[in-house]
Amino acid sequence: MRSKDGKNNNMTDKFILKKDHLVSFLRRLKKEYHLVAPVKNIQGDTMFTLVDSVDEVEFDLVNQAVTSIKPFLFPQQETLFTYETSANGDYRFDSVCNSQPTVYFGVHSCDLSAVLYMDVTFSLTARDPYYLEKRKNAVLISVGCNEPSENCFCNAAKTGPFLEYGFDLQLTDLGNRFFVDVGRATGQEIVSKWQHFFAPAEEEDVKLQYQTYLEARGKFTRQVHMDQAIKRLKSGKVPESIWSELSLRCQDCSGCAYICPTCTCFSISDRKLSEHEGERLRSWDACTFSGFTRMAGDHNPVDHRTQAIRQRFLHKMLYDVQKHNRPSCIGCGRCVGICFGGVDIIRFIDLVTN
Amino acid sequence: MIHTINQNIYLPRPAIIKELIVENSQIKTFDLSFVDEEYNKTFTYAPGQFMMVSIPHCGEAPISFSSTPSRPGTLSLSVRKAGTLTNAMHELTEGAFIGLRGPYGTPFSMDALKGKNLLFVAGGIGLAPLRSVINYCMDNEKDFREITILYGSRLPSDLAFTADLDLWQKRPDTTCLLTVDQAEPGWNGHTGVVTTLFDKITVDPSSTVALVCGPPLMIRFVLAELSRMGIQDEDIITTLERHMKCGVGICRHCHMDNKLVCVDGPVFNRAELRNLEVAELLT
Amino acid sequence: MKDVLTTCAYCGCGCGLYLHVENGKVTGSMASRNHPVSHHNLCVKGWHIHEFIHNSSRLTQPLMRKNGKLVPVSWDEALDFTAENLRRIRDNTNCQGLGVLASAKCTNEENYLLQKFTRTVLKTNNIDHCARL
Amino acid sequence: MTGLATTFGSGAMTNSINEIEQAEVIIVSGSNTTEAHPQVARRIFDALDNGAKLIVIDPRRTLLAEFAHIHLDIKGGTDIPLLNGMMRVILDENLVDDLFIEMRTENYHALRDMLFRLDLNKIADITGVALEKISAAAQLYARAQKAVICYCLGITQHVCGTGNVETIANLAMMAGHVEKEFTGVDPLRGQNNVQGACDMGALPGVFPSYQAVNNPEHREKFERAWGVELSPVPGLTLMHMTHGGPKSPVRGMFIMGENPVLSEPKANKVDQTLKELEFLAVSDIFLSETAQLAHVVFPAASFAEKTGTFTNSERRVQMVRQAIPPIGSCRPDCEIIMSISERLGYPMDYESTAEIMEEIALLAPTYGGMHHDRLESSWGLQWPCWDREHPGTPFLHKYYFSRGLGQFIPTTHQSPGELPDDDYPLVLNTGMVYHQYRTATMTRNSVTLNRECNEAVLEVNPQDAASYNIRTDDMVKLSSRRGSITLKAQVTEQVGAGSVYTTFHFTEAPINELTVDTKDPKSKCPEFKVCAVKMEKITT
Repeated sequence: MRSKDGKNNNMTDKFILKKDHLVSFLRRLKKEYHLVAPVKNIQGDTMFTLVDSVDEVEFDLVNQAVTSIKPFLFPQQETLFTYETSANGDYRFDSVCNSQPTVYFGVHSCDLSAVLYMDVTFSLTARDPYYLEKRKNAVLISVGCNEPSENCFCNAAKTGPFLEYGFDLQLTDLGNRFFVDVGRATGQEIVSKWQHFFAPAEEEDVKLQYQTYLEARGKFTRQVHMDQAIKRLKSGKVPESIWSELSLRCQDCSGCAYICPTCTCFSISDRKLSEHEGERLRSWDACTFSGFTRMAGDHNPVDHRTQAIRQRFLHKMLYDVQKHNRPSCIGCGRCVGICFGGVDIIRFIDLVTN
Repeated sequence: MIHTINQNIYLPRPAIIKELIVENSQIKTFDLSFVDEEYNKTFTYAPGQFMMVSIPHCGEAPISFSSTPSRPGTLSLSVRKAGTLTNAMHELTEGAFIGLRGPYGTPFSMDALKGKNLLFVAGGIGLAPLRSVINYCMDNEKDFREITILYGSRLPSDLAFTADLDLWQKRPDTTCLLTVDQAEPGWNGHTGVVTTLFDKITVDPSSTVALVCGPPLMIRFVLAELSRMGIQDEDIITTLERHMKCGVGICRHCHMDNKLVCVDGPVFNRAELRNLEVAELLT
Repeated sequence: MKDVLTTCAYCGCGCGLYLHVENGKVTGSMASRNHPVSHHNLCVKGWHIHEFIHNSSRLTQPLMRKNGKLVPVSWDEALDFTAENLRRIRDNTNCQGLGVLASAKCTNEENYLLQKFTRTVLKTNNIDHCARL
Repeated sequence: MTGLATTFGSGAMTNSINEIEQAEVIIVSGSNTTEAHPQVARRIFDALDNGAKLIVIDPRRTLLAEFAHIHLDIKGGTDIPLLNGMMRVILDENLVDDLFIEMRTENYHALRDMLFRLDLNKIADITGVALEKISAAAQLYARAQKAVICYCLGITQHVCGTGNVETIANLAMMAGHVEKEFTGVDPLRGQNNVQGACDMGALPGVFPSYQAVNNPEHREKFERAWGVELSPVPGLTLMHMTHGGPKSPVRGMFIMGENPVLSEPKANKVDQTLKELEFLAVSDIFLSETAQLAHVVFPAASFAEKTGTFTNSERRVQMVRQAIPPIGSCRPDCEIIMSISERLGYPMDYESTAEIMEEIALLAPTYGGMHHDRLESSWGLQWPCWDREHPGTPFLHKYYFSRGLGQFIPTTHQSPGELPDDDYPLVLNTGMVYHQYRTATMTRNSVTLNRECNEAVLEVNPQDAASYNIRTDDMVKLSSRRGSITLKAQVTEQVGAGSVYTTFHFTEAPINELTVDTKDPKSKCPEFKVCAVKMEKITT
C-alpha cells in the first residue's frame, strides 16, 4: 500500500516489471487464466477483449476502453437457467453458470472502483450467484492513469487516477518499466509464482511513482464539483422542477445506463426455445425506461415524462451516499457527451451546483 | 465448465396447484404445495410477504400470500388477472405445476400489533395480503383487541374471499362491513366508496392500528382519512404493489426514492412514506 | 466470446455497433466509441438489436404452401419450385408478368444481385422497393 | 427523392450527420427526428446547446417543436405555400444570395416572377401560420452563415411530395445555403439501406448509380457486363405491382424482406392483389403478414448472420459483418438469389460479397472506389467515391452541383388528394414511434422494445376529444372511405384540432387500410400524411 508521503514503504510489495517483458508475462498468465485486456482494433476503438494470442493484438493501456469490464462480470444478457416442462405438466429448472479463472489486465482505476461497487450491489441484500461466481474467478490487474482523458473526473469521484486497494496488482507506467503495487493475495501469488519477471522496486522507483501520481492529479481538465452537488442534494435545496426539465430531454436510449460501469439494473424474462423448453434470461435494463416501473395493467408509479432521469441521478449521487457514504458515479466520463438530449452527469452536477 | 450453483436465489422450486378457488371473474386463489415434500415441512413465511411465481415462457411476478402461516401446510396465493403471467395463471387447472421462490419482503410486524385494536381497510384484490393478517389474528385472538374490517369492491359480484367474509361477519368480536361502488340487482348492502364506511364505525385513534391495501387511488383517500381521524403515522400501515424482477433488492425495478419495495417493503407505515415520492400518496 | 463490429440494421443513421457473441449466440450490442455517427451511443433500438436475432419465431426452414397450409420443406424443393414457377410465368407472359420487390433492409450486395437477377434472368425491369416510405 | 435530383442533380443528404451540430440555424420539416432519427436529433440538441436556432415546421407539436425557437405549425399539406412565403420574405428583405444564384444556378427569374405574384396574407390563411412567424423564420434562416434544412417523410409522403422537395431546394439555393460544410439540404432516409437500395438500381427505371434503363449507352454498358440483352422499358413501380388487383399484369412476385401488406397504403388492396397471384415467393427473417400469403417462404439470414454493406442517410457505405452462422437452415439472400438464378440457367458464381462489390465498383461510378478491403479498415466511405484513391465525399455540391447548375423549379400549392368533409371531418396523419421500426417484424420480437411500446394509439387534440367525449385509453373506431380500424385514444396537445395521428407499425391496427393510394405523379410516393377520416367512440 502506498503511503501518502511516499516514504517508509514496505519494500516487499513494490516491484518493477520491465515493459520488454510484459508480453511474455502475459503469455505466462494466459497459460493458467483466461486473459481479458484492452485491445485497440484497426478502426481505433479500444475494447476489453478475451485475448486469443498475445502476439496478435495491440494492447492499449492509455485510452479508456469503450466499456468497463462490467459486461464480463454482469453480461448484457445471460442465461440464468434453462427450464423444461413435460406432458404431465412437470416444471424443471437447470441452473447455468459459465465462469473461468480470468485475469482482467489493464483495468483503469475508475473501472476497478466500479467493480468494488458492484461487489456490494450483488451481495448486500442477497448473494447473486452469477456475479459472485465470476467475481471469485477474477484477478484484477489495474493500471493507474498518467494521462486522464478529456472527460475524466475520477479525481472528483475519488476513484483515481491511482488506487490504494481493491486490485490484485496495480501497474504504474514509469516509461520503460511498470511499477507494480501488490494488493490482494492473488496478486502476491502471481508475483511469487512468476518472480523472475519482477525485480524489487528501488527507492528511486518509489519516488518516481509518487511523482507520477502527483503529476497525473494535476492533469485533469474538467472541474467537476461532485462533493458540492452531493451536499446540495442532501440539503434538499435542489428544486423538483429540475427533474421535469431534464427528463423532457431524455430520449429513452438507455445508453447512459448501459455504458455506465456501476449501473446494474436488470430485467428477467423467459425465452421460449420450443414448446416445452426455454431459458430464463437476465438482461441489462435502465431505470430511465417507462417500462421499467410499469406494472401489469398499465399503472405506472413513476411518471417517466417528468421523472425519467430522477432515479438515476439521485441513486448515484444521493441514495448511495446515504447508504454507503459515497456516490456510485466513479467519474469515468463515459456518459459525458453521449446523451441524445445533452443531459449527462456533468451537466447535471453543473446545474445543481450553479 | 457448466455446473449448478448451490443456493441459487433465482432458481424457482416446482410447486403443484392442490386446489383452485374461483373468487370472482377476475380473482382466483391457488392453494399450493412444493413438489419437494421435505421443503414443504420447513417452509415458513409471514403475513405481508410475497412469492415470485414462475409460469413457463411467461417469466415471473410477485404475488402476496393470502393464507396465514398460523395454519401450517397452507400456502395460498390469490391472483387477479392483470398481465401476461397472471392471465396465464388463470388458465391453469388443479394439478398443474408452477415455479415458486421466496418468501420475500418485510412482513407486517405482528408483534407491534399485539394488544391493539385493528382496523383493516381493503379494496378489491387488496384484501389478499390483509386476509393473511386477519386470519393470523383470528388464530391468535387473545393477542389482539377488536378487529374491524372494511372491504369494498366495484360490484357485488366482484367481492372476493366471500367464504372468509361470511365467517368474519359471524364472529361476535369482529366487525366486518362491505360496500360496493355500484349496486347490482339483489344487493341490499352499502353502496359507496370504502371511505363512506368510516361513518359507521367508531375508532379510538390512540389504541388503533390501521392496515390498508387496495388500488392506488383508494390507498390515497383512506390514508388521508385515517390521518384525519387522528391515527398516528406509525400506526397506519399499508402494503404497496410494484413491478419486480428479482424480489431480493438487486434489480431495482421497484425503486421508490431511496427505498426498494421488495426488501424495504412491501409493508410500510405512513411515517416511512412521508417525504418519499410515493405514487399512491401524490395528489 | 468476441465482439464483431457491424452496422446497425434499424434506421438510416447507420450507427457502428459491436455485436457481442457468446457461445454462438449474439447476446449484446455495444456502441462504437469512435464511429462518426454512433459516437459512443446508440438509440434504444440499436442497444437492443440483439434481442430479435434468436427469437423463437424466426423462420428457420423453407416453407411451401401445401393444401392451403405453409409446411416445412427442403431447400431444394423450395428453390426448384420457385425457379419452375418464375420460368413458367416469365415465358407465358412474354416477360411482363413478374414483379420483384427488393428491400431497403437488405444489403447493397443483395439488392444489386436481385436487380441483376430481375433484369438478366426474369428479363424485366419490374423491380422496386419501399424507397418512398 | 426525385425533387432533389431535378434541382441539385443528386437525391441525397448534402451533409454528414456530424455537421449538423455546427449549424447556426436548423430547419426541421416534416420529421419527428427524436423518434425516427435519434442520432440526428442528438446533433440538433448539441447544436442548440452551442447556441443554434431551431425552426420546426410540423403540424404536430413534436418533442423537437418543444425546443424550437420558432414552431411553424402548418396545416397538413401546406408546405409549399409556407416555404414560398418564406422565400417572398427573403426577397422583400433583400436577403437573397445574388452571387450564389448568379454563379451556381439557373432559372431563378422564373422563381422570382412567381414569388412576386404571391399574396402573403393569403399564405398565412392557407397555412394557418401568422405572417410574423413566417417572416421571422425566413429572416433567421437567410441571415445565418451556416444553415441546414432536415426533412423527412412529412415532406415527401404527399401528393405534392416532389414539389415540396423542390421548394425546399429553391429556398436553400436562394439563400445560398448549399455547397458548404455545416450548410445544406438533408433528406433523412427512413430505412437503414434505402439509400443503398436506390443506389443499387432496385428501381424500375435505373441501373445501379441511377443509370437509366432507357438510355442506350447505359444499357449497352450493362449488357456487355452481364452478357445478356436487357429491356429498355422502365418497369412497374411497387404501387403498380401491389395495387393492381385481379386485372394486374403481374402474375407472380418475388419479395425480398419487405412487408407491403402492412407498409403500403390502402393495404386491403395489397392483400387482395397478392392473394390473386399465381405465385408468390417471400424471403424474410420472420413470417410477416406478407409471407403468410406466399406459396414459398425462404428463411433469410439476419444482418448478424451475413456479410455485406449498408449505405446510410449521409451516403456512407459501411460493412455489415457476420457475427454468427445463420441460425437454423437460414441462408443469406445472396445465396438464395444465386441458387434460383442457377436453376434458371444463369449461374452467378460469386465467391463472396466482396466479389459482388467489385462488380458494383466496376459498374456504378459513384461506388467506383468502394471495395470491401477499404471499407473493412475504416468507418466506411461516403459516395461519390470515384476510385480506389478517392477519400469519399462528406458534403456534396462543392463548386458545382451534381447536375452542373442548380435549377430553380417554381412550385405552387396543391391540395392534398383527399380533404376532410362532412362525412369524414378529420385529417389523419401517420408516422412512427421511437421504439418500433417499420412494420415491426424485428422490433416486436425484441423483449425490451416491445415492453416500451406495443400498441398503436390515436392521438387526439383535447378540443376534439371534448366534442367526441373521448378520454385517454378509450377505444375508438377510426374509419375512412377505404376501411376502418379500432385503437386506443390518447388525448394530447401534440396534434392540432381537427387532426388525428397514429403509427403504422402494428398489425392489430393496420392504419394503411385507411390511407389513400393517391401518390405524387413524379416520385410515385404515396400520400401517407393526409387523408380524411371519421372517429367514433366505442362504448363497452
